Amino acid sequence: MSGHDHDGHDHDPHHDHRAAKPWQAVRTEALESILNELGVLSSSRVDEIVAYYEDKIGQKSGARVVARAWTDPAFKARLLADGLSACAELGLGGPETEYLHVVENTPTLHNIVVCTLCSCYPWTILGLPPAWYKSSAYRSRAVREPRKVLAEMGLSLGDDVTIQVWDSVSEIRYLVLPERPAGTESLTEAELADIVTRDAMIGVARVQV
Amino acid sequence: MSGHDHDGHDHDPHHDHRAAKPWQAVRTEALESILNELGVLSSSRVDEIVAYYEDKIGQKSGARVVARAWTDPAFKARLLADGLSACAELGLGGPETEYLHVVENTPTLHNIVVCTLCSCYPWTILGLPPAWYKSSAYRSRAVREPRKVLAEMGLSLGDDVTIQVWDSVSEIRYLVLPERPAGTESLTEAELADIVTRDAMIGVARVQV
Amino acid sequence: MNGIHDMGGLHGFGPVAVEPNEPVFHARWEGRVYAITQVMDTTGLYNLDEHRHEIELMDAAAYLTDGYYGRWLFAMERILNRKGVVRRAEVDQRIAQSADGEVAPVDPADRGWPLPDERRIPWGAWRKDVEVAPKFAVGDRVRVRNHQPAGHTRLTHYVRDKVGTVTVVNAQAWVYPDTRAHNAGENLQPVYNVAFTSEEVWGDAAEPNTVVRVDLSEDYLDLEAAVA
Amino acid sequence: MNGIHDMGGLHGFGPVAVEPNEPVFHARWEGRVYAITQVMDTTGLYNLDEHRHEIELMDAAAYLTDGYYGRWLFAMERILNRKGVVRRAEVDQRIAQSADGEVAPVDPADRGWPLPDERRIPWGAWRKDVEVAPKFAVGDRVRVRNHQPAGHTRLTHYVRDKVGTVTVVNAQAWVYPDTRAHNAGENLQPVYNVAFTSEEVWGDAAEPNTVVRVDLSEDYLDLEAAVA
Repeated sequence: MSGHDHDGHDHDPHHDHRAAKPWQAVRTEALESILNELGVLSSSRVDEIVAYYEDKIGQKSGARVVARAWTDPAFKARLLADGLSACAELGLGGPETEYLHVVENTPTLHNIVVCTLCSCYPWTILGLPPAWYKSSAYRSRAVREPRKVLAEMGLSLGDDVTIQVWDSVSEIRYLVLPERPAGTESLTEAELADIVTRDAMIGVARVQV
Repeated sequence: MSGHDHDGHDHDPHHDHRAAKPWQAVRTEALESILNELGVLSSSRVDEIVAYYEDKIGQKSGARVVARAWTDPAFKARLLADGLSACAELGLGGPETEYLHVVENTPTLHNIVVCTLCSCYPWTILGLPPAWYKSSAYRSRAVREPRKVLAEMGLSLGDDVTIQVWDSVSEIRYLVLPERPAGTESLTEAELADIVTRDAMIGVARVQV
Repeated sequence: MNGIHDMGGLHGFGPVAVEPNEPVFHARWEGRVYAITQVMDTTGLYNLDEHRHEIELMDAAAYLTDGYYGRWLFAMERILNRKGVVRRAEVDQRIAQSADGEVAPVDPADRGWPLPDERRIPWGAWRKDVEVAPKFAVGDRVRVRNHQPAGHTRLTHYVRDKVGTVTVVNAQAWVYPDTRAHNAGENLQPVYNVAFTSEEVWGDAAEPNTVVRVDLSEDYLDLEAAVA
Repeated sequence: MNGIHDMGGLHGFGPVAVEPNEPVFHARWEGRVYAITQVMDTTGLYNLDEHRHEIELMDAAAYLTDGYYGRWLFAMERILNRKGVVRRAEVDQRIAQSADGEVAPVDPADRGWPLPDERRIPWGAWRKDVEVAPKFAVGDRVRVRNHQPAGHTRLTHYVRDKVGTVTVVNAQAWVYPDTRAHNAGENLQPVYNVAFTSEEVWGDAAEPNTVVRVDLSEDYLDLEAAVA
């Protein structure tokens, strides 16, 4: 029945692991070729989208938003009031983000984002989510024991810090506005953007200088 | 990742299905041989237990209990009051049944037994459970939609019949005392025992003449 | 539906494994599946909730082992087959023919493509040209309905029957996933962010000083006590 | 623990498949695993709740695909390994040696067997020599605690926080599975059968005129309203 490993069991020693192409690859190739042939899509458009997400879109967009919010109080106010409109000022927007709430961390309030049902994520602003965000472990645990999960991921918060877990199961997407670290007063907006990480904008890390 | 089939997908066409002994068989043989060597068990005792459950124990024990209850009102009263003591009168008893509640079907009340957590079952009285009783489908559905499950299994009950689902997740085991069918007045206790089925004593069927 | 995809609060999946320097896609096929789905979003063939519900219908063990984009592929194949756009047997045949090096074109006739304009359905969830009037206000105490449909829902199981406080009213016209997934109506309505204490949701397993905030369609909620 | 084993109410597993003329065991190894476990029950090495909890710790996909007796085998191997009775490496070695036809005996020294009498633990759950005084009476309305331990429990998730009526008081001294599974005390207590309406448990998915009756340890329950 089972060829997957767990707990070190080599359940099926006769399973042939030699260079088999995964079924997903085999079926994807066939499906794409038929869709291309029928004109449902063009493979060159698929190429473009892959390249766009591999090379263009990523956490840097979110980092620009955060750095601007740190340096421009009026922008920050607009961002917290209507995330997507404010992002549009920076030329950001696109699929899987119909509405964006930006939630602000403070010394006493820490925000963290998850989607327990399927891994919803603000692609437009942060790129595609990392594997851990999509993992069963994160999806199951982040809502029940965020403090423990954060500690395991390297962010230990005292019990005096309230943790808010945003389970983004509807079409509203969330971006965490991390705290600006001390000692960054002299950095430019571009330099600030360089230190803002994806993990800080999901809420599983602080921004470090 | 996956060698199991679902929905007709042949996910891993390179998976070698040729006469591989399942990992369970391989590991069981090795484990038993070591346990036997260490004197934790003797394989001849294991042989005896297997034979006992394959040949001796089964639904016939439960059927004897039901037939006696149908023909002996005093026994029935004792059975409903203390199932295991009454069964002991017939020489029945053994592992996995520390306590037995017998629950009686009537024209307006139908009982059905499940264990949603692991498939607990009165082995002593009914033998080992059928695969369907242990299936994810039965365990998940019997508590939520017993009426639909029963109908699919061939027992359609009107909405005027109350269904009681016994989820036997503790150490109390349940045996359903089915209704004695009409037209069996002339049958002997032994003849009655012959028509009582395991499924009727789990509560997913009626006894048919 | 109640299923393995509704993972909030489950135990047993171990620590969160972080992969350093992770690529955007771990294999070529992952990127293709992602991008093909992006194109599908624009065809009008199916909507977001159909996509999600089809994933929920996967065999539970396959859901856990086939990978994130493997789930997407599974759903896409099933939907395209059901809608007669690309049939499963055609994919199987293409695979067999590719292995033999002799690929015959599929017959474009007699299939669910091209799709007439009037049958195209929108992918996304916000209908900007419609206004809705919210039933609940910030501060209202609401109880989540014990709503357990066999079909699609975005009501996470762990807040069912729990009481929380409305903290954000998203007063836009959002489609109701439970009906839209089955093409049974958009039922446009507000979506509320509701705050639940960890104790309310997780009982004796609650972490201290923790709040769970969940976005919930209006039809998932009943008023428990209006804001004073 | 919250896991796939706690299946009550899940969707997605399809119809109940009945196998006609089913054998008691479907393969030789199934019978061996069953019978070996029966012998283990008498050794004092581990108890029923340890056995069950070890199964719950399986990888969820493996739980669904390895089969009923495959789960038992998994649990037995893990427990025997942890208790130093038969080590995993020894089983692996025996498998390799059997394939080569040259089986070397294991060294009986330095292992958790034989087990001294004072370390033997009882398998079953009813302690007949102890009396307990029940807190609740037939007719009492009780609310199930929102109890979600990471470890073992026999509290099914679907009745947590629900209110039902005590219908049977099993006033014997039963071990409390949540602590016994971890060898953290037997905590002897009554077990109650509690009746819940289908509406209380399944909300809008409830079937008419249906009652769910669940056996629950006293520590799972709080009094909601005493019988008049």
